[in-house]
Amino acid sequence: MAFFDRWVLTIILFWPLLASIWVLMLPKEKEDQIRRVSIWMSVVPLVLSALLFVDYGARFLPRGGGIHYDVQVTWIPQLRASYHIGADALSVPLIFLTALLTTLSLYYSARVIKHRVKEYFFLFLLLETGMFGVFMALDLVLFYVFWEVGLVPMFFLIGIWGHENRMYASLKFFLYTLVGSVAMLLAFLALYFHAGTFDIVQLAEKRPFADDIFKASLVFFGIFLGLAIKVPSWPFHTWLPDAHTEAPTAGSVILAGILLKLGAYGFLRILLPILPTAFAYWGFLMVILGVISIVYGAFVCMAQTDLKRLIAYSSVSHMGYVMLGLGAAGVALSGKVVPLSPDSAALAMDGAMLQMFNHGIITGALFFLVGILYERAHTRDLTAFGGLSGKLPYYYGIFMVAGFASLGLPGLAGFWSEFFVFRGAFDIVRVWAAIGVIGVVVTAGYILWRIVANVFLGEFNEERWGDKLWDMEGYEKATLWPLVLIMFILGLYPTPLVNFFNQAAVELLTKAGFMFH
Amino acid sequence: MVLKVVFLLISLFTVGSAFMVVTHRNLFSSALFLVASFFGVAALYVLLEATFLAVAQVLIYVGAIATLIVFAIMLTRGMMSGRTSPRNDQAVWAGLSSVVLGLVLLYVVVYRVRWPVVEKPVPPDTIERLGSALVGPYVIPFEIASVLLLAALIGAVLIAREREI
Amino acid sequence: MFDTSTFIRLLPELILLVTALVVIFVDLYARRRTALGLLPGLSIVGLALSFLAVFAQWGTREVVAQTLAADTFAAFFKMVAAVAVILVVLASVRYMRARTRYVGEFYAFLLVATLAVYIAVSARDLITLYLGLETLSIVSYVLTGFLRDDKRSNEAAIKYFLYGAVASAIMLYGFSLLYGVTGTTDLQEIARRLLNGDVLVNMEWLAWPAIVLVTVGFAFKASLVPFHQWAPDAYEGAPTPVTMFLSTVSKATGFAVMARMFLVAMPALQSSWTALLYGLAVLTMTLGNLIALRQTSVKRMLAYSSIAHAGFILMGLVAVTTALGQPFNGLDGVLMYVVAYAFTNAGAFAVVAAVEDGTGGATLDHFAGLVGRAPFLAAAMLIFLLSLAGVPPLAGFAAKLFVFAPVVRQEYYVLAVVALINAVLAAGYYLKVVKQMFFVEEPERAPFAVARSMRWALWLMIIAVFGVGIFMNWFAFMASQGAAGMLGL
Amino acid sequence: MVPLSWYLTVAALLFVLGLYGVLSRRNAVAILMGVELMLNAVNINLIAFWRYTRPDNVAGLVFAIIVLTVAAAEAAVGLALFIALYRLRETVNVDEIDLLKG
Amino acid sequence: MDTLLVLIPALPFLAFITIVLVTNHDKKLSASLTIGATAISWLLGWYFAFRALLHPEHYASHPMRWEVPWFPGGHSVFVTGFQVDVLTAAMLFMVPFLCLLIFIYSLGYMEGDPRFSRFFAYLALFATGMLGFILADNMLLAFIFWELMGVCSYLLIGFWSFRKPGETHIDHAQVVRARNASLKAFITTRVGDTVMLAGMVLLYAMTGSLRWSEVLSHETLEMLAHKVTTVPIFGAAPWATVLAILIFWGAIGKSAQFPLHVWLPDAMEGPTPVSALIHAATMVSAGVYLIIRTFPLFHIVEGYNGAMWFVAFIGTFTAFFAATIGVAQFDIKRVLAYSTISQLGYMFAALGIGAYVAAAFHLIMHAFFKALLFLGSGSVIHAMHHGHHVVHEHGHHEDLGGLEFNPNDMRFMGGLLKKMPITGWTFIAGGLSLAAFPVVTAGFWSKDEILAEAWHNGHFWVFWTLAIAAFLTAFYTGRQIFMTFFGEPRTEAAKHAHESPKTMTYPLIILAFFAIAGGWVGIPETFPVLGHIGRGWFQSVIATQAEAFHIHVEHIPFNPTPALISMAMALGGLAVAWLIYGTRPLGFEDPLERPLNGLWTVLHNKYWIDELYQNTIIAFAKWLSVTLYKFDDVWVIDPFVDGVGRFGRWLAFTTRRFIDEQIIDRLVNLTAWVSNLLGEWFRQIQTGQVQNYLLAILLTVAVLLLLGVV
Repeated sequence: MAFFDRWVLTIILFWPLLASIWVLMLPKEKEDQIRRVSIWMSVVPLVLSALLFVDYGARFLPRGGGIHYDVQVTWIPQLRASYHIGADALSVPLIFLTALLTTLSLYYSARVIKHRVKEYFFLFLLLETGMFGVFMALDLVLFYVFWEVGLVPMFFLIGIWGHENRMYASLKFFLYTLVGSVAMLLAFLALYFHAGTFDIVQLAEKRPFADDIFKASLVFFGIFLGLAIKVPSWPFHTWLPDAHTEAPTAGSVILAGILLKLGAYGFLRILLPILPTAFAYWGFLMVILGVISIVYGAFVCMAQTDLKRLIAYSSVSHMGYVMLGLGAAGVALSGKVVPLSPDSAALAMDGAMLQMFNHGIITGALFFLVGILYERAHTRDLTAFGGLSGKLPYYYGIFMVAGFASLGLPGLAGFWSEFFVFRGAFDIVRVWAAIGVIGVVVTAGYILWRIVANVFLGEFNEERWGDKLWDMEGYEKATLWPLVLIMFILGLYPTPLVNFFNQAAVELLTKAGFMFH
Repeated sequence: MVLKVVFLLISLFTVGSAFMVVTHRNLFSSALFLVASFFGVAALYVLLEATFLAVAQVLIYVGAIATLIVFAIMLTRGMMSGRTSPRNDQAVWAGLSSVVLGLVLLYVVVYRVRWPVVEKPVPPDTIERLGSALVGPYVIPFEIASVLLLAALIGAVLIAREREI
Repeated sequence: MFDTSTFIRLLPELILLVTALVVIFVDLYARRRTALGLLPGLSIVGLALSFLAVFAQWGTREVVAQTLAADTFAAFFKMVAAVAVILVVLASVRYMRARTRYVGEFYAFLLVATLAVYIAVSARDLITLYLGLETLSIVSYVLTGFLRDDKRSNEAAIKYFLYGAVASAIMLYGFSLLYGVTGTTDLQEIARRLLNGDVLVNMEWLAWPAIVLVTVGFAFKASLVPFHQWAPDAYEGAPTPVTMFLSTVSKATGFAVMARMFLVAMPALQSSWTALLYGLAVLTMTLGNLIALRQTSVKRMLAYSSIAHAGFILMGLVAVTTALGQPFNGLDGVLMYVVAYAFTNAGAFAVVAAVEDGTGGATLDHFAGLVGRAPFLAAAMLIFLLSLAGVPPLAGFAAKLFVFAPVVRQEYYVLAVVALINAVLAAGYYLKVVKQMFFVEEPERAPFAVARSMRWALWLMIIAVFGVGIFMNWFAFMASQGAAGMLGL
Repeated sequence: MVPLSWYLTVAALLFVLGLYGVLSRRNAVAILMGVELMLNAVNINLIAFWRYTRPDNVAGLVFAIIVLTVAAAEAAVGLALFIALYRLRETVNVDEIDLLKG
Repeated sequence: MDTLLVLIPALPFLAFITIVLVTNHDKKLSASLTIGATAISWLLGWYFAFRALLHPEHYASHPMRWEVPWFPGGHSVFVTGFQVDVLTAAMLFMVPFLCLLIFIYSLGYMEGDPRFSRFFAYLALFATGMLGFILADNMLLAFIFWELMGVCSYLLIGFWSFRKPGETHIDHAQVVRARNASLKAFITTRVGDTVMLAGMVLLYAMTGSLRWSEVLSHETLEMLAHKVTTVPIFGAAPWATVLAILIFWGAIGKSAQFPLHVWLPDAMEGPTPVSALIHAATMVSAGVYLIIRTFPLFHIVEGYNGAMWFVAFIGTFTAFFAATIGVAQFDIKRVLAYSTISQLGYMFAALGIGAYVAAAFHLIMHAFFKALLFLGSGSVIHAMHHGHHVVHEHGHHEDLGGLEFNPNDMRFMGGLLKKMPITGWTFIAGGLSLAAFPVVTAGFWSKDEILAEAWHNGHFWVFWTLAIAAFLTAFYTGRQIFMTFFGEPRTEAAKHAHESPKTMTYPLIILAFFAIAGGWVGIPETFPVLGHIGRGWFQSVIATQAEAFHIHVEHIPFNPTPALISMAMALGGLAVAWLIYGTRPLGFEDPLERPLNGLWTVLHNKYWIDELYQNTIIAFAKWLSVTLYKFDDVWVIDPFVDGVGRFGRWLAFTTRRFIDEQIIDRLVNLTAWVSNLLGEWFRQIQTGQVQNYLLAILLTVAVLLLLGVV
């Protein structure tokens, strides 16, 4: 057990890197071997992260959570920066999500990517290490390193395997994110100078700038910019539609499924614990941005004719719930609003965290589905279709499940995040939450009115599509079933996940000085 | 007083020659004025009781540099003819800003700053001191200077040599 | 005053000098084919030995022959220079062989230039300092114009020469004023006299002009805007290995000299030179990046990028704290940046050289679809460009971390924001090259091979770029020691 | 005795004149002459300072000698470059060489 | 034993899963699975229902329950489960039973449909939703099932919303109508649901729980009634009122009350069994059930009670409003749809005036007779369709007065009683019940009770409005019966119609029994003579439940005035209908069309509410979305840069490099553009002339020195 505790995270973290190096050393003609190696290698972190989930749930969750499996090795002693990784109730599910989506993406890509195979799998595995790193890092320098490591492969994934406008999209993605990350780096340095360490755990104890709200705010906004661009919160979202639309299918899946979560994760891992006063002070701003994201994103979706772009904008809307939940918790933390129920702050955060996970699953599935259709039709124009429900019933069924989950239908995973977020937010920022509710209605509108009505209902265009469209194949089903199953299971019984996230939320809030009565 | 008059004359000569250097249309004349100016500077050194430097000035500048320049003018023949303007398009701007810079320098360096002047005679053994300084505390610059000269010569030869192919 | 210990202290310089002479002699007397194979090897051996000699004396802090300082600061730069020149030599083997007959002289000049760098970075006297810089300059002019039958090379050399001559004359004027007010050429002594009350009264008027005039010379070496204009032309026209040298070693020397001059001789005037350097830093990074955005030649683009990087390096000096013992004091940022940048930029130019060898040019178009034609070069270029963009875990990130930090510490928010914007601008045009190499596909162009020595050089630099980034601690340690060793001699 | 400031004035004038020459002449050799004037101005400064402030310390003289030497070396290399330029392009007018720009 | 509660919703769900995953290809097996599962659920349901109904005193306050912890939230744990109290039991009596009957009916109705199995899967899923909803012991779980029903409704309304290649029996117009109807249904109800969600989360926040037993406990309610909040625009109000109104919006959507009623008539595009089940008997009445369930929350505020007033207003208005529209419709199902809306309005009106028991009673009774009517109309449509098909095959083409044939259109029917007697008579039974034909029908007893309560409690506006609505109800019911079953067949299709198969007619007969006799369990004790038969059993049972909720149920004495008015209205309506439609042969034009003229147009066009929404809210939403998107697009890509980009794209055909540069130009939009512009400017400085560079040095130095001097 001690061995497991000490090494599991490191192995999960660097296994994909090893795999990527292995791939790099294979000759590029042996495409099948490259595919096999990548997929099977990526199963290892998946299994380990599942084990991690179970193990944490069994051993630590009942005993009050906390950071475990931590490893700390001095890295830059002069700066007191170290290789410090660990996992708590917040990161364990996200690590699992990362591993799962990566494996599915690799499996799906193995069939779809036929061009520059070696580079593709190399980059994808590298990307996985970057994402794991962010979820594990407990040191700001390390966090930043992995944050950026994830950036580059995605840049290439979009730029090489993307669609027509891929160069523009990839550049935009990279530069946008870079703006944020450099600002974040500056803020990290400010934290360091105030507290003398880069260690997230220690910083959370020292709480730099606790008494100087002006400076705390400066630092806060430095980090905020980096995170909000990644989330992306309105008005920093404009890179996202392009990047998502142009990325290859698996790239969009990872982008939406994991990379956006990195931003939200940063809020919880860095901003809230280290700068609780600023987080509370600016909580209201986050609420407003979140609500704008929700409503704005949803309305913009209604105007789309590009299927993938629509899903992309829906991500803006859905990540708005995360912001709303976090912001509401911040407002509660500030004490300016006393919620009726002491649990509201925690519930809002539960909702935000759940939304992180669920959005990963649901939007991941939706992007896979869009990709499947695109592979056949080579167009994303949703008005070009019609009546596919008769021609592709299986596809229709799966899409409906994912679509309904996305619009927050009770009984599917997406509902819980909305419910929790609104449960928390309604108690804390009533009016804004009420405005946010509009987004829920509009979401139903764009999923059904834009997508389902245009693509699946109506008449099938026999001349144009004839035999060009066929129903899902085995590997496509295999890619989507795990996600659909998770949607169902979490929809009916979200308990395992909520157990984790609620633990994390309570812990974070307590440490940030929130008083549960 | 005499010294002052002498100084004024020398410096007028020097500066005047220098002025001709930078304004004369004919390049060869410019070169001659340059030599004149160098001599004037050497005379100023004498006034400053730095005779060794005066000699060195004459030897190096007049003997070496000016000769080099003349050589170069000859090698790049045809350039002393005044067919085209010797001045480029920005001459006016250059003049104006040079005047501004000159005024500022004079204002600061000559007018504003009180230099820590000491009334001391020049020690008679200055040349010995200079010699021992060059192999004493300043041996490194001295050696480097020789390396520099060697390198510059090889480089100059390398670059200026006629094409062999 | 000359004893064995002095010779031991001067061993690195002597090794270089001897090697240079040996190279010239071998070139004179050996048969051409033997010489071609032998010369780079000899030079590398000499440089490596000299590197070891420096390294062996790491940690000393003493005055050598009155005008040189054997301290860790100088040693740091010497080691960077030695390693960088080794890389330059490796990268130039095929390149120079194809372009000139005077290979022996080329390596000898490189060695002499290195020697000049050694002198300049350790000079603690205005005279030595001037001479070191000037030697470096003159040798650099020759190196730049080395391809004498190439119009561009010649033009570059002439511009460099004229610019350098004027800049150094202006600097000299500044030196003369400093000498006039303090009556000494010893840096330490200057500092001491500047603290003297009478002198200070005079300095009230003289400080700013002296600083401005002196800075012109250093800024020229370090190619800071607006004293940078020679650089793009010279970088573009010079033989690419020379550009490697100019953009790394020569530039680093400028910073070393500037740091020593300001920190050792003028600590009393810190507020003045900080203000000046602040302005220069902002101008340098912004202008460099903006112009780089518009370039179509990769070589020229990198030239502008290296100008912009000078601005970043300068941030370290702007925000320097005199408490040199602590991490993130600013000076260690300069050192970190210099070392990271040396490998990275040298690498990028090396790739440019290789691409020129393979395709005959270095415009963006020549880089199109490079990944299909020379995947190793493309990958190497990618790594270097990412490092230049400051992406972790590469060297460039470590460098950025160490120069951003002091700026944040000193709370120069404007500078920080400018730097932030510039980091992004820079990434913009680096990605342009990446895009050309990876996203554009040119199946009809033939693959080409890379010289073995170039491969070696690139591998070394890739390893170094990763090494500096990942084992930042070791380099940070060296840098902080280097920084701490400078004062007090 | 002649005041120091007189020497300084002459030096400053020479310096500025040299600079003007550098900036305004088209011919490369003429530009080089301007540079030499500037260096001479510096030397006047150095020697004047030596004479008036520290006649017993020869540092100023040493500096002047070094400057002289460097000037010679510089002139050699510069002229060599000009000759090469002339050979390549049949001109030594500096404002005509602008292959490298932008 | 209480654990078996889980099975009631779980069995149909299992059937759904099995059909979708396994037996989709086997129609018979799929149908039997659904019907079998529902049958077991029905038996189980009745077991629990009767257990509760027979011992109301106990189970009203101590429901049978099964529960599990669900998830933690902050420091508390949310427990979920199923429960059966008396109120649930009443529903549990009705719901599975009706489901079963309608499923059996569907066997015949859907025969030959290519997606027969899928239909039964959806039905099973719906059964899950409805059963789960009534059984849920907390609002959250109830909400989940509530939405599940919404999905099923959506899926089933849109069941014919697409055409498979080669599928010919569905025409294009119908595909489009079905598609739009399904979307409209889902999104309209979603509006209400979302408001309700807001209410629910607020309730949760206020009380820390969503369990019925905890939320509706007296202490909690007292707290909610006394805490006051400020609502924007409306001013101060007790929390209870605010929450109640928010929750009521869910019911407005689901039960198709004004102003969210527009979806229900369109929902008739779905197959008729769906209309019967979902859009008449169960799902739409779930809204009423929800309000009955949460009635204590509505009721708790003393003095001026905004929530009750609101419910009463909406209910009464809708009852009247929908009835007027029903008068002027030709589609047999649409008439019923409006009647459903109207009847649901009755129930809400009843709740609004505090007639808790009456509302529940009418809910159950209405479910039976309205299901019957729908199934009957389905049978008629089935027959008409068949008849039309036969006629069509024989090549007859007849003049329909310039109208398109539509099997639903009553104008094309007539005299069907002879052709299909079982359908006819059962339909008439249902119709009479709906019209509240005095004494014998179930509808009379339930409706009468509402009117009596309104009269008794002095809500005269409510009373008279409802009374007029009752008249209208009787009138349009009569109109429907006369147009459909009496007179002579007006088309060939009607002539060739014949009776439906047994799977369809048997359920009709069973339902007809309940439509008539069902009401007898609720004859008020005080009613003259008949009161002794039923002894108000139903009322007393439900009253027990109400008492458990601290709601006082008044045993109102018999008052002949409202009873007589009620009877008069019902009989009057039928009589007028007979006068207009029953006494002379009808053409393709409605006899009222001319005399009413403008009013007819208004009614026939449903007051143009649809058009109103289309041109206001929906138009606004579309405009907003397009505008925002443009804003997004325009904002991201500066118009100028965009123009440059377009120009570049045009040039791309000649040179690829150009477009590359253009793309780079658009790098970071405006910023990039500005940077590039600046870059270009600065690039100009680099003239290539070394003396220019040197002048730059000089200028810099001069300026810097001047700065020092000044």
